[in-house]
Amino acid sequence: MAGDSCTVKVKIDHVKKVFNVRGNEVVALNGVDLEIKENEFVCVVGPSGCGKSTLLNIIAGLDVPSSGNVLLDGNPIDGPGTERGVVFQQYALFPWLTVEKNIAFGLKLRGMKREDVQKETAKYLDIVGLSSFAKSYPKELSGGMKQRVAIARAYAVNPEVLLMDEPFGALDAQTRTQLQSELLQTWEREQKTCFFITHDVEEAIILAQRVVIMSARPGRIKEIVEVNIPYPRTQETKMSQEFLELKNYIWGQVYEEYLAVRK
Amino acid sequence: MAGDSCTVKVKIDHVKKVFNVRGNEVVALNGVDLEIKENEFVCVVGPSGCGKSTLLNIIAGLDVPSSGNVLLDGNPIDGPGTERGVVFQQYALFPWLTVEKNIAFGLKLRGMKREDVQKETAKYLDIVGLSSFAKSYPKELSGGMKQRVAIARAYAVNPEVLLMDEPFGALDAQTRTQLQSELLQTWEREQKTCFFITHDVEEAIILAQRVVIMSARPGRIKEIVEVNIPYPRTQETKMSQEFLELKNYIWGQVYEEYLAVRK
Amino acid sequence: VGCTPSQSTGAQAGEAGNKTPDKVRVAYMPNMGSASAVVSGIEQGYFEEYGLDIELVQFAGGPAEIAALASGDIQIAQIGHGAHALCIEGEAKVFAIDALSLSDVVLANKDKGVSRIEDLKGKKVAVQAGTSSEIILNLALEKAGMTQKDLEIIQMEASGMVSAMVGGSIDACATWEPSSTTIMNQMGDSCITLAGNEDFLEQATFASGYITTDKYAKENKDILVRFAKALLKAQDYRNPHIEEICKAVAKLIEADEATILDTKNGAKWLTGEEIKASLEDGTIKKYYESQQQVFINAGRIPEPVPVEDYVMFDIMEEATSSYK
Amino acid sequence: MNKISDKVWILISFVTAIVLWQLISMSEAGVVFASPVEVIEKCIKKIADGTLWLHISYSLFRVIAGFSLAFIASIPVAFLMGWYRPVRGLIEPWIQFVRNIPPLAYIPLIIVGVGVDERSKVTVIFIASFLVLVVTIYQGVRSVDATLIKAAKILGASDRDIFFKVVMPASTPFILVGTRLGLSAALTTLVAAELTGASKGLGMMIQTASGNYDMGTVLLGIIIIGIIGMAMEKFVRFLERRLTGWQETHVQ
Amino acid sequence: MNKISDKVWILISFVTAIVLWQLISMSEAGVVFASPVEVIEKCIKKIADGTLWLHISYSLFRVIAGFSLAFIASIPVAFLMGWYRPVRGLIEPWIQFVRNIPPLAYIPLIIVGVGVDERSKVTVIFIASFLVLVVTIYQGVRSVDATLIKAAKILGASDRDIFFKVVMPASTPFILVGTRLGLSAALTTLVAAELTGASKGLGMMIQTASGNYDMGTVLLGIIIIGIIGMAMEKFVRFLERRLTGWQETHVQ
Ligand SMILES: Nc1ncnc2c1ncn2[C@@H]1O[C@H](COP(=O)(O)OP(=O)(O)OP(=O)(O)O)[C@@H](O)[C@H]1O
Ligand SMILES: Nc1ncnc2c1ncn2[C@@H]1O[C@H](COP(=O)(O)OP(=O)(O)OP(=O)(O)O)[C@@H](O)[C@H]1O
Ligand SMILES: [Mg+2]
Ligand SMILES: [Mg+2]
Repeated sequence: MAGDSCTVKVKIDHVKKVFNVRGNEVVALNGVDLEIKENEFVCVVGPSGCGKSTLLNIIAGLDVPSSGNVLLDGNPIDGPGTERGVVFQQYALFPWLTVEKNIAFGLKLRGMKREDVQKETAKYLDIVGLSSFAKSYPKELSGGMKQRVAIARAYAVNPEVLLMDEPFGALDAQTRTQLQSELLQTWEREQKTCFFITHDVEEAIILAQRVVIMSARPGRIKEIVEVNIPYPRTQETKMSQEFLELKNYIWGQVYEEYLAVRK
Repeated sequence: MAGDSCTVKVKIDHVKKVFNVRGNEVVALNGVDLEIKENEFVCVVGPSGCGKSTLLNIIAGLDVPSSGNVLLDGNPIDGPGTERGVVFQQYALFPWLTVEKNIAFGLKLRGMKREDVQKETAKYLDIVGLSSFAKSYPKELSGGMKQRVAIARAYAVNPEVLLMDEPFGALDAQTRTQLQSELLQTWEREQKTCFFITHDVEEAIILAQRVVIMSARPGRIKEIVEVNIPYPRTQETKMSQEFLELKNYIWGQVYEEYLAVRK
Repeated sequence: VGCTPSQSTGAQAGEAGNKTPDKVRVAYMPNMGSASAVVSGIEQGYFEEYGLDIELVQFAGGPAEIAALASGDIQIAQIGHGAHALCIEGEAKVFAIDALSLSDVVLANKDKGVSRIEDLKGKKVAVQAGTSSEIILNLALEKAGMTQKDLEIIQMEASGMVSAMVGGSIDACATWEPSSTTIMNQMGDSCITLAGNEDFLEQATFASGYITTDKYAKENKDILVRFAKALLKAQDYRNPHIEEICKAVAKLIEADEATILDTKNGAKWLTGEEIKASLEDGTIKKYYESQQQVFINAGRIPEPVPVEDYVMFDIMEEATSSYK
Repeated sequence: MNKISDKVWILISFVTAIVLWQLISMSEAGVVFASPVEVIEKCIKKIADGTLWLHISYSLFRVIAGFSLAFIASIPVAFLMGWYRPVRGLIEPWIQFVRNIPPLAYIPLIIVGVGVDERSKVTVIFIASFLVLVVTIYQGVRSVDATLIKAAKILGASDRDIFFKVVMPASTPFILVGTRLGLSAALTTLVAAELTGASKGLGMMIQTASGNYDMGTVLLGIIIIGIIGMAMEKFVRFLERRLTGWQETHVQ
Repeated sequence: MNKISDKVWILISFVTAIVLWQLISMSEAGVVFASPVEVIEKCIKKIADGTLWLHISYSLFRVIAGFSLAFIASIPVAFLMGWYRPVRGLIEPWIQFVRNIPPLAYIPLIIVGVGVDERSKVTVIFIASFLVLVVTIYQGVRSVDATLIKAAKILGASDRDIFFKVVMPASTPFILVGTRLGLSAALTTLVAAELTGASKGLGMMIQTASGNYDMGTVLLGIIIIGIIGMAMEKFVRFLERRLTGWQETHVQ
């Protein structure tokens, strides 16, 4: 974690992704270039279906680009690795494990001692406010509760790079705000690199150093907006002139893309 | 549809719902009373896990209350019926059907003629902006696209009562806005009754005549806020003083509940 | 199956008249012991002569045949020794005798140090329970003052015995044609025959024959008599032409002629003449009594039943009465 | 490594099989195991005299008829068992009892019940495959995701609709397993089925040849049954590709 | 209606069965079907002379040993087939070929291969249940939701971990079907297995009695096998309740 903040952590180089759907080609990404620096917080916004999740999957090593390269710390990515953690858009909890065991899953795989596993699990259960549901199975949780388990599971393994796909989408505004500031604190404290997909432009501006705006299908990077508001950012930040201007600008950019899809 | 707007469409009377989880009781709803009038638009907000989806399931007839009654048009609800349509929080698309066929599912069951089915399906595909994905399977869609299919499927059968569980949660702000106004237009034109769960307080105020604020577990109704802003409401509405006050008030109320959960 | 007209035109020919022949379905098993007589009769046209149209239905074993009789789909069944137990119990009636089985043998592996029955003590011996070979083994043991308890009995099905004998995992077996021939051919000099049916003709006769249900017998006595008559002629033809019959059976069951020819001495093929004589001097009755004793000894039948109760001597007599 | 196509693997398997076969037939097992040459000779002979086709066509008819009837019957039964408690209570103990009984054991009963014509063979095969199918599909019915059923109900589906339009497609993987194992059951029961009085059929051919120690024919019969099985598997594969394209799985 | 408990249904089924049985044994099928009284007599006799327990215990040992080995072997094989293409290419054609062959057909070969002691019986039962288990579990492995595997990979799971901690639990419904049908296969193959040379065992008892046309004992053997099967089903049920509590299904 001694890297200075200008080292490139993730380098996405001319990435193209084509899905073959019964003979037809769906171009999900077309020539995406992006450098994410070490300890950088990048948010991605863009209209539904523009390829955000696809890009995240490729960085995670769960999908391979049709052409182009993705490098992590300068090395080509070949499969998933424990230095990257993912919160999936559809949670992907293990339905046969309790909340507690879902969160402990990655820790146990790392051979962590039992009591440490317990301590860590309890800590993240508390962060997402689910301590009293430790023994519940996913089917016994509400939508937002499931999402929080997925967040806790990704946090627990303490990865260098956090890849999050609309992680707060199913949460009420209050829990969302709390988890946002929790995330920012962790990020600042532990020098994580974050790649965060969201539909909430406010959320993007509150969190990110740079907001990547993606264009409609075939997904490309339309623009990258630097957010120069100093951390820590709070609820008051949302009232600032700078914030509102950025918000309007980004909103407008995405709106253009949205219109492009609607034609 | 000739009912005047004072007829009670759905009457929820002292509803309590207890889940039995391996011997322990989880009280999801505790003494909920609510009357939804014909052609009323009710939004429900509340902290994650407070019982919103459970209440919706009970109105839909998919779950039975542990005690209390739910009446539809004065008759006790006993199972689902085609006069109620649901958009599920987790979409619940049929993975073996294409987008088109998912949307047509309910129409075919009603014995609608082939060409009418096609016409209707095409219409709702267009509303949710998925015309070019008619032949895709759910697994080939992005998260937001799946959600839009679920919305189209519920709309297509044209139910009197629309029960929607965070239907726009996975959508970008722009698509969301578009679908909000589309929904409002339909509601006004076709005299539907809407029960709409959301985490977005702005969304609730833009849409609803009354906003139901639910308290944290065990779920109760904390307060019902009347929104007296006249329709049609637009983006400008969001800038009005009335709107902002309501927003702050509701936010504060939910925040209290959120704090109650966090203890 | 072709029907060459018979050379021996008898007075019986008239019995059939110009009536349409009576249809009879006959169950048999795919081996010489079971099929030879009826095949001979069909080939020679004897059944036709007696106004019977025979349809053969193949079965793999006695239980299925008996079940088929009970279902009414089959009118007559050719059965081996074992199924006679059911007749003794009154489930079916015997109306014609076919042959006396000679195919059972007790074989042993010389290389395992067995050359006499006595040497079997403590050895692994394969048998299939309830078969006539088991009875031969029992009789042989009895003669040597032993019982099955002195051996290590291994229950096995015939094809298993071949592989087990040749592979050396058992020391001896009680088996029958054609597995016995196969074992002898495969093992050559190492194989020794310890006992066979011929050694115990007094104590045990394994008669095979034709049976039917009580109900059918009552209602169609006439058909049974005609069948028995034709059968006597067929049996007469069978003995001197045994190789020809082997080939016909081989063709019917789609087996190698050579294999079937190997089994041509697997039984004492009774002729009409022998049957007529044995019937008159009571030998046939003795066959059945001795057969019943075998079942009684084995504990299969609790107490003796008069042979007349299940063997229809009246039909046998009527059939033989007109025999030349 | 991954580039080697399926065909190559099948070829390797095939050649290994033939070599192994030749080796076994040359070992002491040769007594009970005819050599490839012997089997081919038998095969040629039986093709020449026209009997082989007859055996195959009789058996094939029985297997296909028995299995098809079982398939048609098992799906509604499995569904009713999953859906209506009384039906389950009434049927389940029987199925559980009978499915553990060797088919050989109930053959006499079937002969008495339905006679010795084609019906008895088809019945034996029907029972064997029906039991396998029902057990499998019932598990499939039980495993259907509850939310999909809820969604269908909301859209106005009757129990019948839910069965045909939700439960059946959602249980496709189970129906496929059931089909595979049901066909296997049909084929492995063939010999037993043809004990009920037949003069044609592969089972009868094997049975007779085995009684006569004609191991070449026995092996020929077995190989033909095996090949029929593989051909049926090809068909199931074809169905599988058509029916489970929607599934999101790891294995391609 | 729903209040009638499972026990009552089982009782109804049981009484119907006994009545039906008595009726059948009194009909013309009585030739091949002993009456309840006869069977009970046989049973008492065999309990008295102590042979029944011996038969049962031998057979039970063989079934449990053969099935357990098959279970242990089939899970990794199914997984490897699902995961590694070359393994699939190499193994699959064999499994497909053998699973359609009647067990009776390969018994002589097994005798030659492993002799006539307990191993041969266990081998026959092993093969029969292994084939069923592998086919079922392989389908289960193929049907595992890809996103769960992705999630596990991301959390650092090796292929081994994925197998034990994701694929196995996710395929529980298939493993259960496999267990049910594998146990059935083990029991229905018992008679065939004990044709490989045995002196004790239910299969042998049935075989012997059938050779002696002792239908009472045959039926007794069949009923005992059926009861063993039902007892095993109870055990599978118990496992099912423990293992699939997490499943969200419609049927309770
Ligand atoms: N497995 C797949 N097969 C075929 N097409 C796919 C697949 N996965 C994604 N796509 C297509 O790729 C495009 C991008 O999908 P992706 O999930 O990356 O969108 P997204 O930006 O995450 O959208 P959302 O905000 O709605 O989640 C979409 O058009 C989708 O239809
Ligand atoms: N099937 C179930 N079994 C046990 N408990 C359940 C079940 N379904 C819901 N619950 C519990 O009921 C409570 C309310 O759940 P519900 O899904 O209604 O919440 P919600 O308000 O919709 O939350 P969210 O906004 O996160 O979707 C939760 O505490 C949940 O754990
Ligand atoms: Mg996405
Ligand atoms: Mg909810």
